[in-house]
Amino acid sequence: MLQLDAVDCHYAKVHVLRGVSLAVGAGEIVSVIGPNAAGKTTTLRVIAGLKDVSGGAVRYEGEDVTRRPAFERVRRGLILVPEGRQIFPRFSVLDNLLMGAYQRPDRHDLDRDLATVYELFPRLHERRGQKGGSLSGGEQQMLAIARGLMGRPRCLLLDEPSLGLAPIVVAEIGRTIKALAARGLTILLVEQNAAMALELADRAYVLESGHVSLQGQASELRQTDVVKRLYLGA
Amino acid sequence: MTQLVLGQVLNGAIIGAMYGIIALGITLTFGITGIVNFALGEFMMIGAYATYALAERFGWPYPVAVVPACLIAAAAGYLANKAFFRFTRNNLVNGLLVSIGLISILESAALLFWTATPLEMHFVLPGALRLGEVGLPKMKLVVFAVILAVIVLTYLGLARTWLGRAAFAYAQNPEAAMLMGVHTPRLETAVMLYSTGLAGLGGALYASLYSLEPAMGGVYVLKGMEAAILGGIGSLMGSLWGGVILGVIEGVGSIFLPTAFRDAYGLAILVAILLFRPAGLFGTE
Amino acid sequence: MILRLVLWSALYALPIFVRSDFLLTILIFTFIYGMLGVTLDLIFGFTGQLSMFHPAVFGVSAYMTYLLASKAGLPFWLATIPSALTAVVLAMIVGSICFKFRLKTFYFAVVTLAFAEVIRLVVLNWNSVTNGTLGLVVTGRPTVWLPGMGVVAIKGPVAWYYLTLVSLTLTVIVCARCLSSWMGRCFGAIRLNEDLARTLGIDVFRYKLASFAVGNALASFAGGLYGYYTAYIDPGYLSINQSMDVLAMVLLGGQGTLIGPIVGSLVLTSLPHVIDLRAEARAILYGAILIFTILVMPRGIVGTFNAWRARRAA
Amino acid sequence: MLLEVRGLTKRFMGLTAVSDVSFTVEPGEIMGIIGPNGSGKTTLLSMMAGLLAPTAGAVRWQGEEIQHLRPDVIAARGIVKTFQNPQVFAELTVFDNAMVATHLALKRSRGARRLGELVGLGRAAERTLAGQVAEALALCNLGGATRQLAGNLSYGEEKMLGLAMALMCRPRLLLLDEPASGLGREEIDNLVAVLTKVHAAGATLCIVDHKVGFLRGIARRVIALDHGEKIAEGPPEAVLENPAVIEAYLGRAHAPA
Repeated sequence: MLQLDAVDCHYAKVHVLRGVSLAVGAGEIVSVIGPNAAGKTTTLRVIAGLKDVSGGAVRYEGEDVTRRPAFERVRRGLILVPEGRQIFPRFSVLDNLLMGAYQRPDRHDLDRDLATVYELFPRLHERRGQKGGSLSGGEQQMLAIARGLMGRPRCLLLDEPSLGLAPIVVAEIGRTIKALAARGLTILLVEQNAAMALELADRAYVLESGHVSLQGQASELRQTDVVKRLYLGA
Repeated sequence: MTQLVLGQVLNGAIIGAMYGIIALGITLTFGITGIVNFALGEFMMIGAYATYALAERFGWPYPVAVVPACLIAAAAGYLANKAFFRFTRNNLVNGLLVSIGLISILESAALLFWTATPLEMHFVLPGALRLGEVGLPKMKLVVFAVILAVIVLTYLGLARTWLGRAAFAYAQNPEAAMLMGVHTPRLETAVMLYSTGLAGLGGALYASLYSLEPAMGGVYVLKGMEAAILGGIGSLMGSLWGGVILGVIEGVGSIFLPTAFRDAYGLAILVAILLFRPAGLFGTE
Repeated sequence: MILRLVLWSALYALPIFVRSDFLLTILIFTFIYGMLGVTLDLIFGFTGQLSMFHPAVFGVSAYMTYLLASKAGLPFWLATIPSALTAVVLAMIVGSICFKFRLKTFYFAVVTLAFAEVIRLVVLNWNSVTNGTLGLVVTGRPTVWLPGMGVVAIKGPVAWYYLTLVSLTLTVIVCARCLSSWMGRCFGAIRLNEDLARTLGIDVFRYKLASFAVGNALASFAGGLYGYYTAYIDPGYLSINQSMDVLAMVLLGGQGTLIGPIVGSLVLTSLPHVIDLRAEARAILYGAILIFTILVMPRGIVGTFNAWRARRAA
Repeated sequence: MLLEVRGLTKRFMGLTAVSDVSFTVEPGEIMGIIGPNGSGKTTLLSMMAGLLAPTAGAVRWQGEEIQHLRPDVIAARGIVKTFQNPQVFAELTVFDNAMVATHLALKRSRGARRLGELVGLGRAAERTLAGQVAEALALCNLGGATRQLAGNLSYGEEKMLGLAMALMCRPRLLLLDEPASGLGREEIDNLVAVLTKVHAAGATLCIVDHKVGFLRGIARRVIALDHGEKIAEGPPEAVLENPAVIEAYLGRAHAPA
């Protein structure tokens, strides 16, 4: 469904991604874990079209989208939920959600989508009139995910959804991601919280200083010594 | 005395509405795209001279001349954006300096082309309405009504439509807006076209009331900037109210206090308001 | 360092080789505007506060220095002291208000501009003292005592050249002294991240005020000199255009450098004289150069040069 | 008692972020603060550092009320806060960043020496400070990056630089806002080592963080907040087993069996 072929990427002169290749099949949850500054967020930005590559290709649903602008990728259902809960702080929760459906041709009839999202996140329903900026960190993260869902994604990219959240919220987000996958959504999850990422994912990649150092079934990766030592803290 | 004050209030409100239309352009470009276009006064000048040329030289009826005048101003704005302004996003100082450069160029070009001699159009709509003891020229009322309508329509257009929602989203977080599928470069161009077109309209209306000089834009952009800050950057109705308040204070102030300090009264109020409401009267922080 | 010494020495030696009044005149204007540029850069380029207050201090000092000299009979040099003190007091008042209320960027620029406009209106309308729009014709000259020559009046391009060059040198030295000390480090910290500076124990208010006061006090001296050099003072000294011109010089030359504003001043003051064009065409050229610099060389001439040198060294 | 917080309350336009919170910090201890997102932890820390003015209540530092003082004055007294999202001077080198942070060392030196340094004559003092800066940077694992621009550091390095800068202020009480969030395994180990050293050198620490394991390892006492109110206080084990804390913060998955 989504495929990266030997992607290279630079920020100014710094070589951030060195020949990263990865693939996400339809209906899979795939995780990317790795230390800070390994290029995890950059990988997602490249896929979403926010960052240009300096080499390699991004393929989505069998088509080369490397040079397509970000908004066009969104229209094809390739939707990124960015790091750090980038919601619209001055919009109400409802307006944030509606904005998520901006690119859809059928955006004038969203009652059903809203109902689905509210069912998934009852807290957002309670707070639908509140300004996005006044929500707590956990609620903002849920709003960011919910807003992504309003765009009817076929492939959802999640960047560090557990960052800076209380344990109880992290657990809730984990449950949500599972529920979404159960409905057949394809998910690419980037996480520093390796325990959570490996528990949720079918397959996983370990990214270190800009290249893939390990990959495989999540259950197998959990057993390898390197991962245990470096990421799971056992 | 009452009549004098009332007359100044009404006159001030009309002048203030002109400030307001420039303020609206400033608020839109800065609030949504993060670009400071301090040269809006020059687009107003372009609109004014275009109206004059079409109406006086080619003999078009005034209402017919207004539309192409706005379009000409907007076209100039499109070029300025493509060539300069889009590189000054979120860089206040660069925007300011590019504006200064552009002011210098456009004003001098106007001087070369039209000379410094003030030009005056024939009366578009003579006559005045009497409101008790106060006489109000009909044309001023028309100008006020048009500006009011434009600002209210802009407000409704942005508050009630998907395009408006996209614009506000872009203003809050451009990258997140892009992730929602907003065609951001097109939105930016649209805002620039609209704001310079508005300035052109302001100029076209101005031409029907006052005489034209190449340097006319400078004053209006300053007042527009004051009005935008007074009302609160980003607030559309705030720009109208900011303009009207500024105009009325200047008008009424110069009855009771020396006229020479006319420009200072608005500034004093502006400073006072900024100190106590840093985001302006209608702004939110 | 060596390059800078060579440049300054060359400036001091120049009149020995060049006898062209035309060139000296351009350089005298360059030096006076250079003083304004350097002091504005202290406030804007180094401390990050976009001040529009410079022309007010420049103009007020021009008037005050002359009026004190002509009406109260003070010698030029004594007259500059109360002018500088007035500049400091004005800067303290305006600065305190702005910094107390934490006005930044856009808002700081507009409020300082507003104060400058109010002062301009006062100067414009205080006819009995300032003679309104007509302005004042400045008579008299500054005098200096030179070893072996006694007291001499400054007249003729060479004398003015040295007077303004020495003034500029002193201005640059004072600014450089400030910047190489802890004060300069704190200015930079405030420019780059005010909140962080505050939590590190830096008194942001006091340092901003210090930068604003020092910058304005030094700028006031440029005003006094300018009035005497051109022998004419009018309210145009306080106009917004003046503010924009100085800002343009700082940016063209390179903000955040001490030499940059002088280079910017040289380019923008010499340009109208070097190229023979009618006024309107000149203004168009001026605008075009400004836009070109901002978009193509955002770090200014000196900033770009420094970056190029650093790259070559690396 | 080093610091006492009494009845501290903060309201933002009708929203109560912190409500009547009281606790004390004893000299030389390491205290942790936990709580769900939006429970008012950062607000509480900001009020202690003078970055926000409380709506009601008092902060007493060694018996003296300080809640009305400016942040730079509070920092000068010895209370220094780090930021959740690392704040650095991006255009300065790592070394210069830490050098700026030695400002307080200068401020505390009185008299003629201080004047000398203000106008740039105290080269000797500058050298001493430079030595201390190098030491602090080495401690924070930034010894190899001193000449780099701070803007080019990775997130974890930026956080450590923030800590190094706070250390250069010679804090008596160090307030840390989520020092471990966003850090990887090894980086956290390093953080713990640095904090242990700083504590051994005499500083009192007050840490807000979500990484329960990290806090359990370092803090001797923890308070828990929910909706701006203090819901539990005591040794980490006790607080983490408190039903109210499990309900509001940890979730059942984390509850000890």
